Amino acid sequence: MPLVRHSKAEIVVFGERPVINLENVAYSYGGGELLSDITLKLQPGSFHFLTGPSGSGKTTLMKLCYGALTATSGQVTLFEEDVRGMSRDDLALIRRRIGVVHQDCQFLDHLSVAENISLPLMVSGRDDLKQSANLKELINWVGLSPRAGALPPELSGGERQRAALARAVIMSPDVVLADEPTGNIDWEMSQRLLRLLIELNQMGRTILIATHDLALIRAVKTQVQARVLRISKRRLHLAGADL
Amino acid sequence: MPLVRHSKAEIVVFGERPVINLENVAYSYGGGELLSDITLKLQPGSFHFLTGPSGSGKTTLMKLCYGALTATSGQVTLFEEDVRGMSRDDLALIRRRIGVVHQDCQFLDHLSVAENISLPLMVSGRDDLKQSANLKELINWVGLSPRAGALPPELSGGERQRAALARAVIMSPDVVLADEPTGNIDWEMSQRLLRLLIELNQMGRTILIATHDLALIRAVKTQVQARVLRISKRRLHLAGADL
Amino acid sequence: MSLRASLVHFIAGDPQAARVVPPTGFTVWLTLFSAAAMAFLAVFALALSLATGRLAERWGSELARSSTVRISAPAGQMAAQTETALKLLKTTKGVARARALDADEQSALLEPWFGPGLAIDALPIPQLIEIIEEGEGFDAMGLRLRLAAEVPGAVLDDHTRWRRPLVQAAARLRLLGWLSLLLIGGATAAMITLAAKAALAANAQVISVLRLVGARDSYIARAFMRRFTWRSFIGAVLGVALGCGAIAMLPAADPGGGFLTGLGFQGLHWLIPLIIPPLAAFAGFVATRGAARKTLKEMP
Amino acid sequence: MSLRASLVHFIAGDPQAARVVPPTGFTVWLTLFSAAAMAFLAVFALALSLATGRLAERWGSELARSSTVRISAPAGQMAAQTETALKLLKTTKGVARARALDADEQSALLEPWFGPGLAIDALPIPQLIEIIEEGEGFDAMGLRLRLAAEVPGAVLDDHTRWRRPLVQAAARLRLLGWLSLLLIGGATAAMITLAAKAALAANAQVISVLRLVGARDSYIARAFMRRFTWRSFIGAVLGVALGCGAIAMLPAADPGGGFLTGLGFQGLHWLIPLIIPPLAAFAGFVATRGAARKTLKEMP
Ligand SMILES: Nc1ncnc2c1ncn2[C@@H]1O[C@H](COP(=O)(O)OP(=O)(O)OP(=O)(O)O)[C@@H](O)[C@H]1O
Ligand SMILES: Nc1ncnc2c1ncn2[C@@H]1O[C@H](COP(=O)(O)OP(=O)(O)OP(=O)(O)O)[C@@H](O)[C@H]1O
Ligand SMILES: [Mg+2]
Ligand SMILES: [Mg+2]
Repeated sequence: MPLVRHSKAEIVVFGERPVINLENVAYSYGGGELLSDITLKLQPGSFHFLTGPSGSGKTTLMKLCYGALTATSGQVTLFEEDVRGMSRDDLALIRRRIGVVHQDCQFLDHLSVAENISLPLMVSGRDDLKQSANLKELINWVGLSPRAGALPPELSGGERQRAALARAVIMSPDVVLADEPTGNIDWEMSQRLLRLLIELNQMGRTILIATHDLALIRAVKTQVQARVLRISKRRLHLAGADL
Repeated sequence: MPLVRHSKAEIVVFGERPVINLENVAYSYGGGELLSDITLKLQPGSFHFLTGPSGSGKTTLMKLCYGALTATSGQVTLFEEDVRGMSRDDLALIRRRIGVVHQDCQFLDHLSVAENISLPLMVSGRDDLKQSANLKELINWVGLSPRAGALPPELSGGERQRAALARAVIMSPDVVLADEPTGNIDWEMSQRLLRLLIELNQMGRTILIATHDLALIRAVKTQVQARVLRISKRRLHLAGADL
Repeated sequence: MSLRASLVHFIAGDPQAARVVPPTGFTVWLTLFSAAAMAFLAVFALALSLATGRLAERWGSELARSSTVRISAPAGQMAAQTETALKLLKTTKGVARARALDADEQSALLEPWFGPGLAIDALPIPQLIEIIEEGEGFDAMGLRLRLAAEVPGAVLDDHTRWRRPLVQAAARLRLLGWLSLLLIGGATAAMITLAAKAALAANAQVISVLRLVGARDSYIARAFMRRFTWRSFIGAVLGVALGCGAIAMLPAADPGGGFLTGLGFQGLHWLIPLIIPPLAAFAGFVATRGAARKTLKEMP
Repeated sequence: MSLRASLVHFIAGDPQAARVVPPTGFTVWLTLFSAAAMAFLAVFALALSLATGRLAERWGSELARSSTVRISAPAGQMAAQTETALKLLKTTKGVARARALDADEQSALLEPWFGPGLAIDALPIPQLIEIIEEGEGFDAMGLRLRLAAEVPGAVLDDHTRWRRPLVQAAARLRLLGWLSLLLIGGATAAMITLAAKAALAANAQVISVLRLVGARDSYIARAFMRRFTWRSFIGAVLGVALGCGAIAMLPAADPGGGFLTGLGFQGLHWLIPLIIPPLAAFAGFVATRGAARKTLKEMP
């Protein structure tokens, strides 16, 4: 895939129908602009990393990508629909196609880990038998089999992040957005989780991971064609080969 | 300081009056034992890292060290007082001498970041002028000056961890226990935070940091005499020179 | 969704949705308690309204019965004038019956003043005619004029000036009863709304998790509504049971005690409190629905 | 800490502590609303109790006034027997005053039956003596025996059998008023407790943060108590103001209307509702203190 780096720090990946498309987007929480003039096209099947110093706006950009925040200016389209025109119900349907791992993983604290992981199935009414076999396999893959019946407040920090990742991919969504999914996880386990995401990517899913862990990025780059984006000074840049 | 490694995987650091002392401690959340036969003596002025795979019990061990959990068996003494005999009020006084960074940083969401950081002062009635100069300096050091007036829910993940660390050290406590304090923080900033802890350590404070970030441990080891403990198979081991 | 559609969906709907809301918490007890307390009070207000209704009727009819025509005439003309007056009354609109009291009844009325041994025939006492009204009652002014023309010795004592304030007082008591029922209903709705909002605010995390995994707002709202409707219903059932029990334990109606002891329900009226729980459930449903929609709209 | 010590600490204490508890939330409104609603009801229950107190007094005295001695005697002995009876009554314990009715009064009493033009002297009607009782009243049995011995034509009509149930009914109404006051107080305490527990549960994170930084449990509890006491007080002030306003708007006491229209406060009684807000604040204080201690003890 050819790649062009514009002078205005826009990253454009040529190809048909980006699943997530931000055009000249700016965002501010009320004070000064946090993000300015961001253009980002996520083609189906692409794999991106998002880095930048703490507080630069990685989480904010991810929230723009699944409609949790609405751009102050510019246009955001998800699956070719403009976010501005969407009703809450449209947005709910879109969310079923995007798996999200939040930086602070939140769960329904009164349901077991397994139930939490299968929550997307429950909510969309696809809570069937075939899925339950997948569920078991997935829980095993993220190493939570011994804790499947526990309640989320009884999990360790790393276990929470693994459960959140499992919940994000259970529906095999078109896009996976993961915000620091390995912040509390040891090296071996994070390699294992990445292999899951790489596998999904090879099945054609689009992946975007925000992280500050450069070793992780380096490890993935040997296995898959991943691009690294960097936020600095309110703009989005394509990081060079120095990574 | 001479160091002896017992056959039973006890780590004993010789010297007078350990500030935190666990002897033959076991802990279980109700099921099987999670930690068995742990002996840990933290001498004043020592610097320790605690590592181990996700779910091995690092957070649990830390909670034993500041009295948030009570050992299933064995003895825990904090500042030469047995935790078992302590009233809630005694424990509150002990907590003022131990600065804790939780893995999931929690704040009072209705108070500003600066107020949250100075909460230990407020609670112990030491909210005076001299402290407020220190407060400003500290907030500046952890890079939160521009966000000092914000509310905690408006912080980014990394900003939360920095605020939690600032809150833990504001009282210049005898002991600092930090659980994954850099999980969401970029490399430069985490070096900066570590320098703060190293400085405290050089003033005679005792530091214990749980982390899975081996690069971090390596970086510190060049600057200060730090020991690395590792939990594996329910026991505490002194990690070898391989780190 | 329209109220009707959402009611249908709610009753038919998917019980799994309710599971995603945490089952416990003190808002449960608050809702239950408020619903129970309010239902308890509602039972009493209802009893008060019904009792005053009966009281107003009784007072009205008792006083109506004491309307009288008094005929004072020389002994010879007494019978004739009484006859004329009775005939005249029979053709008067608003008079159900008119009846001359016999000697025994008249002496019974006078007994407190003269003692039991009164020889009524020896006294020049007037003849009393008792009038029982019907409907709106008679036109006192018109009747007086006709009596003056045809029965010179007749005086009409229609007691209107005595009856009016008493019946007014009973009506006011009944109004007070209905008003307090309205107040209680309003307070219940307000409390359930507040409890629902407290629950929704306390479950902000639940809501954000559900939204993250693609739940529609109607799904989330329904889960809360189900819980609160059910709680209001259960609470109201408890309150009505306690209230009816308390009323049943009040001393039975007692002619001497008058108003208060007649406070209980009578006969089929015992069935009326049964409508309170469904009403409370409906109030809970509507209140929670409003609260949930508002909260969900406001949450980012 | 003892209740007294914690009250003192609470009133003197450090206002900063209150800041650490989030100021808003629907439990605020719930507490305010419950306190206001309950205070409103309490004002009415208080008015009911006071009014029935007055009513019981009035019924008691009105009925006592209508105790009579009726003397039927030959015309010649009438005056003498009346005189004897009056003397005898004067020496009877429990009789405050006894007075023979004069001719005008007697004919006024008989007017409903005979018409206004009654020539009382022409009739052999008995003399009536009105007795006003004092204290416990007189011993009817003893008085009857003495009258029988000394005044052969006297009949005592002491109305005890009429008075008793009415006075009982009034007393029962008053009891109902006080009981409902108690019930309202209990319900208020229960609601505030539940609201406080809901608030504590919703603020589990606040509590765990405060503990982490070394706050004592008494410090945490005080912060919650301050808020809830204050809210209960404000709510009760609102409720009392509304309740008194509503009572002031009731129609004034009206002799025809009897019981209901006398429901308002009279004179200094208007000051009594002022004790409700401090009481509510105290209830809020105690309820929150209990809830906070229990919750804090149970939290890990
Ligand atoms: N709701 C909010 N209101 C106001 N400011 C906010 C809000 N959320 C985030 N911010 C601010 O916006 C900036 C960017 O936040 P964001 O969470 O996007 O950073 P980040 O790149 O994810 O950082 P980190 O690596 O620390 O997670 C931060 O300075 C943060 O304080
Ligand atoms: N409250 C609890 N009840 C039951 N089990 C618990 C509870 N808290 C933790 N556990 C379990 O105990 C084990 C150790 O948890 P702990 O949080 O100490 O791990 P950790 O070493 O800190 O892991 P991580 O690196 O992922 O944070 C985990 O398997 C966890 O699921
Ligand atoms: Mg972030
Ligand atoms: Mg941990």
